Amino acid sequence: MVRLRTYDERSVVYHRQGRIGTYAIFWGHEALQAGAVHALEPEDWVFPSYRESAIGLLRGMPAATLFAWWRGHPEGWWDPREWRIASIAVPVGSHVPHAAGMAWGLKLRGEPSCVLAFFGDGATSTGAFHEGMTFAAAKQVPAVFVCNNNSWAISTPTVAQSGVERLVDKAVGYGMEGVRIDGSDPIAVRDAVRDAATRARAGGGPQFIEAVTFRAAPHATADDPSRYMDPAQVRAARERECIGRFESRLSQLGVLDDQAISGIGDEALAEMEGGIEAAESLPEPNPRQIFDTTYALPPRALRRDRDSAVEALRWR
Amino acid sequence: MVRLRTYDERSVVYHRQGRIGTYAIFWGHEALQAGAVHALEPEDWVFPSYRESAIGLLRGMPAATLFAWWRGHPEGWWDPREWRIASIAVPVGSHVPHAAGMAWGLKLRGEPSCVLAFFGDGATSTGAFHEGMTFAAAKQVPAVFVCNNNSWAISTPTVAQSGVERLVDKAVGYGMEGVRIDGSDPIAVRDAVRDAATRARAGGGPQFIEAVTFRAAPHATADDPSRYMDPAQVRAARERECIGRFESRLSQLGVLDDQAISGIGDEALAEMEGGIEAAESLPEPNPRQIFDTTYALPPRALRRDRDSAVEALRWR
Amino acid sequence: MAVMTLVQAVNDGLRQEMARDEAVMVLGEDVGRLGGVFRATDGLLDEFGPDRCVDTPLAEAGIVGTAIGLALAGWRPICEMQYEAFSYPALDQVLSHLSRYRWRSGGAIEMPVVIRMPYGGGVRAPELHEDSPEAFYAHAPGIKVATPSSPADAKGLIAAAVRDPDPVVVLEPKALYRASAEPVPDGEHFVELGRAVVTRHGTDATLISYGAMLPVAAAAAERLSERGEAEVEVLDLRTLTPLDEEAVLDSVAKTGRAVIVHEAPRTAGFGAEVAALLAERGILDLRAPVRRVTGFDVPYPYWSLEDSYIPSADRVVEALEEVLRF
Amino acid sequence: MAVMTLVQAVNDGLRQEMARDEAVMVLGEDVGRLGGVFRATDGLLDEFGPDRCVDTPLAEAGIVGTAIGLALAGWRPICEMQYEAFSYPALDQVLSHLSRYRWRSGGAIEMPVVIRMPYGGGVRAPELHEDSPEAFYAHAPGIKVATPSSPADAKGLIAAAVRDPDPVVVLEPKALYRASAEPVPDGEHFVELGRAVVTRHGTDATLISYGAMLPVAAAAAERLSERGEAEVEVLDLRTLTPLDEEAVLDSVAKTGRAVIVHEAPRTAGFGAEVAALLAERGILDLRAPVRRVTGFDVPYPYWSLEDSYIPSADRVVEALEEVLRF
Ligand SMILES: Cc1ncc(C[n+]2csc(CCOP(=O)(O)OP(=O)(O)O)c2C)c(N)n1
Ligand SMILES: Cc1ncc(C[n+]2csc(CCOP(=O)(O)OP(=O)(O)O)c2C)c(N)n1
Ligand SMILES: [Mg+2]
Ligand SMILES: [Mg+2]
Repeated sequence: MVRLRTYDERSVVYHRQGRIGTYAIFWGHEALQAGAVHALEPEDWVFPSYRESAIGLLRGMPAATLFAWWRGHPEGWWDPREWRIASIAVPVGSHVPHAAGMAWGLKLRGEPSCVLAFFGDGATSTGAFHEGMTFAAAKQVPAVFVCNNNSWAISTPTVAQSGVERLVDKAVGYGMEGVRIDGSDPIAVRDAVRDAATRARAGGGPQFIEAVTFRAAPHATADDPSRYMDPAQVRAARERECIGRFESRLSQLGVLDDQAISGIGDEALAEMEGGIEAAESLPEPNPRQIFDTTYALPPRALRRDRDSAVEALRWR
Repeated sequence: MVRLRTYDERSVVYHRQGRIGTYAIFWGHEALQAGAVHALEPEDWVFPSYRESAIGLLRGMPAATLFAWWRGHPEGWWDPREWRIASIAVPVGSHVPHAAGMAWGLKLRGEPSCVLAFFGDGATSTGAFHEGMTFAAAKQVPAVFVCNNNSWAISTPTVAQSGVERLVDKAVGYGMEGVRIDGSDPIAVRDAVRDAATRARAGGGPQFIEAVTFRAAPHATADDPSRYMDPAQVRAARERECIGRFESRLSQLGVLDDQAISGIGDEALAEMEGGIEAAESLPEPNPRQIFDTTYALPPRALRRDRDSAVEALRWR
Repeated sequence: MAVMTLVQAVNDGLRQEMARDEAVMVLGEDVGRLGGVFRATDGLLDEFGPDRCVDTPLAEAGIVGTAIGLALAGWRPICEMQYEAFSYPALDQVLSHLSRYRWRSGGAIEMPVVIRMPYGGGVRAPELHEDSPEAFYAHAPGIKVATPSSPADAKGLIAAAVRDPDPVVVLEPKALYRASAEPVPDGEHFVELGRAVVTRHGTDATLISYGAMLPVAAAAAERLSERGEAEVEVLDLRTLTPLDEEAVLDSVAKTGRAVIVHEAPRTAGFGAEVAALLAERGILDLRAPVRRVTGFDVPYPYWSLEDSYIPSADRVVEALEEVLRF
Repeated sequence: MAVMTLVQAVNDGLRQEMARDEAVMVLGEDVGRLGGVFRATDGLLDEFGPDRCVDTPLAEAGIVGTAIGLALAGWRPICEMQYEAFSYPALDQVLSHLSRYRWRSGGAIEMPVVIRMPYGGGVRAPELHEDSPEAFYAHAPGIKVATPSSPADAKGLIAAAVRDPDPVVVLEPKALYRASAEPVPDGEHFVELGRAVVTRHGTDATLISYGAMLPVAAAAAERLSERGEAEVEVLDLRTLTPLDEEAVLDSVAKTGRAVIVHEAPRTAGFGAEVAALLAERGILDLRAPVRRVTGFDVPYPYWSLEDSYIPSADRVVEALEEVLRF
């Protein structure tokens, strides 16, 4: 959680410093992301949206890769099979069918693992979400659909999406089990995901989890929430934020002390500083890359374009 | 109902005789269609799918127009505003957003009418259905969504769509009221639609009606249900069919006698015979029509194409 | 060689590939027990079981979207779209994901997904059962597009599409599904993507076409030959992307004249790409303006008028005569 | 004349049309309180109220689909797609319904729906925020496509699109949204659809382009002029459909040479249509092969590489020099 938080906070700073591009902030969603991924087995797949861009950290992906993504550098893309983490889905909701398909594929192969997809409240309005959920339900695939209901889709509040207050109600229409949990409580998240994943792997079919959080930050670095958010509400949410809450709980339990906390923080900071530096010292991407990854068997015309482009213009 | 039945049965015959093209049979769905439209006011809008192709009969549209549609003749298309019946939607589910938009438009204008959309069980799997329902719920529009759950989407049974047995459960996910009724009972249909429409017009928002029927006929004239349907189930459904049931109910009540029944039947038959003959005696469509209806302000190139095509080839 | 119709050849190709490779599976609306509305998947359920020949919910974006997930899981899915216009709900998945997943993973992930669909008109159907959407797919980098016009090519291109590591859209001319039965090679048969074929040799002009329009092109060429007016070469592109540019340029270098025929509307249709190729790289060989004979820039009409819309041999002959006059 | 940026001019055009006609309404994701992610709809909520400037659910097919219903009910909806690639989920509604409703009702029903969206790259954004989808819309009969390249044209084409009785897609070059501020006519301002404009006169070659590529075209023309190599005419198409064929043909008749520039991938891109027009009707005027300078046939790349993808003045100059050598 702290590593995610540090990554996120540093990203906002790095963006301001011009070291990364537009960045989608996930401050306050760390408990959800960490709780969910910790509940999975390493063989389970994760399908993130842009809001979970750093989810790879939880499986040991180097921070440099993630910063490279936000730097628009080809090294920011990974091999999904290596980490069992699908590519970040930029179009909202559009990866829900991919998660359903992957889970279906695992089931057909008899593999005993499951798939978890993250998406937002806004995503539940998309046709892609609906068709993905529909397939998952029809084929009873081992998937866990985690909806991060953070109250906002950019400037649009959740209730304006479909008039439903509790997004978990959407599960009913697919004949799926649904639970609604506090997405700021990492233990609640871990337990709910663990239950759902266990059941999914055992052939119990897909499940829907509505994790209630609050986006107490701009949608992304380019956003201006003062136009639509109540500052008091944001302040209140920031006071209830997940990491502070969890730290004091662990401190009360005696599991964590101030020294440990600051040690974890320092370590995370060092990791991110190292990550951004590594990302920045990546070699300039080679424009040939533009041509070489789209097709396994590229059309001749594309190879010709590549050769003439590379030679004729030396890529000024 | 009898007029719809006659239209439908004659259409199958006319198709066999080569007088109309492929035809989507609605045998057994007459109670639903008639019950629903009779519950509406003339100002209310209807959005049919191909399965309700003859819905216009209930508002006085000439049978010739409908036969012309299935003859692929331009006269088969009507002005939706004249009948307050939208054009037949061929892509499954795709008209649900149109119905939502129309209802929203009426609401914004302060018009006191509502919109009814017909679609099938298969349609509930489409993204378009979901997005239309989502909009209708979010904007609390005066719309009644009537799902004809006839157990089949071509060869696919309803339960294979999303694992849900009761499609009315889908309403929950949109925060909509939903009811499940016997779609073969015209009185039950009329009552349910009247309630929903009354509430919608009064600002009570949209409603979802699952009307349970059974498609005891091929999907369309080109279909071969022996590949996927159990003949016993079909026979049973044909015995329970809506018109016979309603006729005996009315006869028992003394409202209808055999003479009246055969009178209604004869009248309907005459109407359809007249309709197909009128459709057949429509003048050959003019190929200029191809060019003249797409744009209000057609591009110059299209006008040039029209003129050269019409002249050069005399449309052999 | 067995004699079969185009749709039977599609079926044969699918069966061959499913037998060859256990990762190949078919999914779509009504492809199982019904065998597809055109019977292209007839018998596959019985032969390969319900895990590999799957009836899906009525949701085209779901079909292509789950196929992407299935491919990530190591399957080679073949998606059937029941009719071409019902592939439009899946365009988002094709344009946003299917075409980009390999690129997006730095080349790590293959997307051996096939999307096959009947396309084109001439079958007296209600609207949206007769579109020709090839230009949409041809303009999607990362996607390949095949358009067989004969039973043998249908089988061979299906095989090539299934084996290709990149996603391929196969547009099957539904008007030709049962138009004639022709010999099709038994057993393994494979037609390389990106190779056009000259189906009639000629010296005076080149007719460039694909898919459903081949019989029209052939009839027009035949007519001019019978009349002694000209010997027209007919080139069947077979795949639109990759386009066999050399075949187009070579033929036009020989004949000096080109007429392009397709059923889709003209503006920004695939014929424009062929004409552009000639304007860029064949212009010194051209002895006459290029002509396109296509559907008009309107929706595919009510079927009582479709014969006036679909390019006819008459219209092709007229265009040929025009370019031959130069 | 007020001086404003392109996105401010869009805003001005929308405000003008909403004030002129009470049936005009704006709907889209975050167009209300936020004023749109680019602020194109800034202030419209306050001025026209929540019934006419509406935040919608996150569902693009729902936006366009309800707009069709709203138009049937007598409204003139303007739909905002937040970014062009997020219009792909709405393609089905555009291709299956919006473009066909008038035809389908025998001409009875008008569909005065506008779909406007920022398009194109060069803004250092994550993937799918920089596509150039114009060819998809240009190949949809029944749809018109406008692509302003200046603030004044943005205002005028928005006005024309809103008043047009047919559906119009307006592609606004997001890279130019704030690139410069220019004078824009106060009050009512209207640029007729289907009229290209010569933005630079020349005699030696014609650069044909639109939207985001105009500054690149202008820079290339300027460079050749400065070097004394050639005087290049620059033609801004402004609307792709209807295409101003006469403007293209007239200019090329004068210069004898044509280079077409767009950012979208080449294959089956809109440049092919322009090249095809020249191959069909301008060939006798051409003194050199046509050249297209376009994006490559790959997905729009990671942004660290985008400058190598977007056609540059260098690439345009190179193409011009090539055709000028003939
Ligand atoms: C299909 C699509 N439409 C629009 C967008 C632009 N967009 C990016 S994020 C966003 C809001 C998403 O809200 P939600 O699903 O709640 O996720 P959150 O951002 O809150 O995590 C929008 C509209 C997009 N990425 N994809
Ligand atoms: C988007 C789309 N996909 C596929 C089809 C082909 N098709 C026509 S009817 C049908 C089944 C529809 O089933 P249902 O919604 O239950 O309606 P019913 O036919 O039973 O009235 C299918 C798949 C279509 N018309 N539209
Ligand atoms: Mg959200
Ligand atoms: Mg049904």
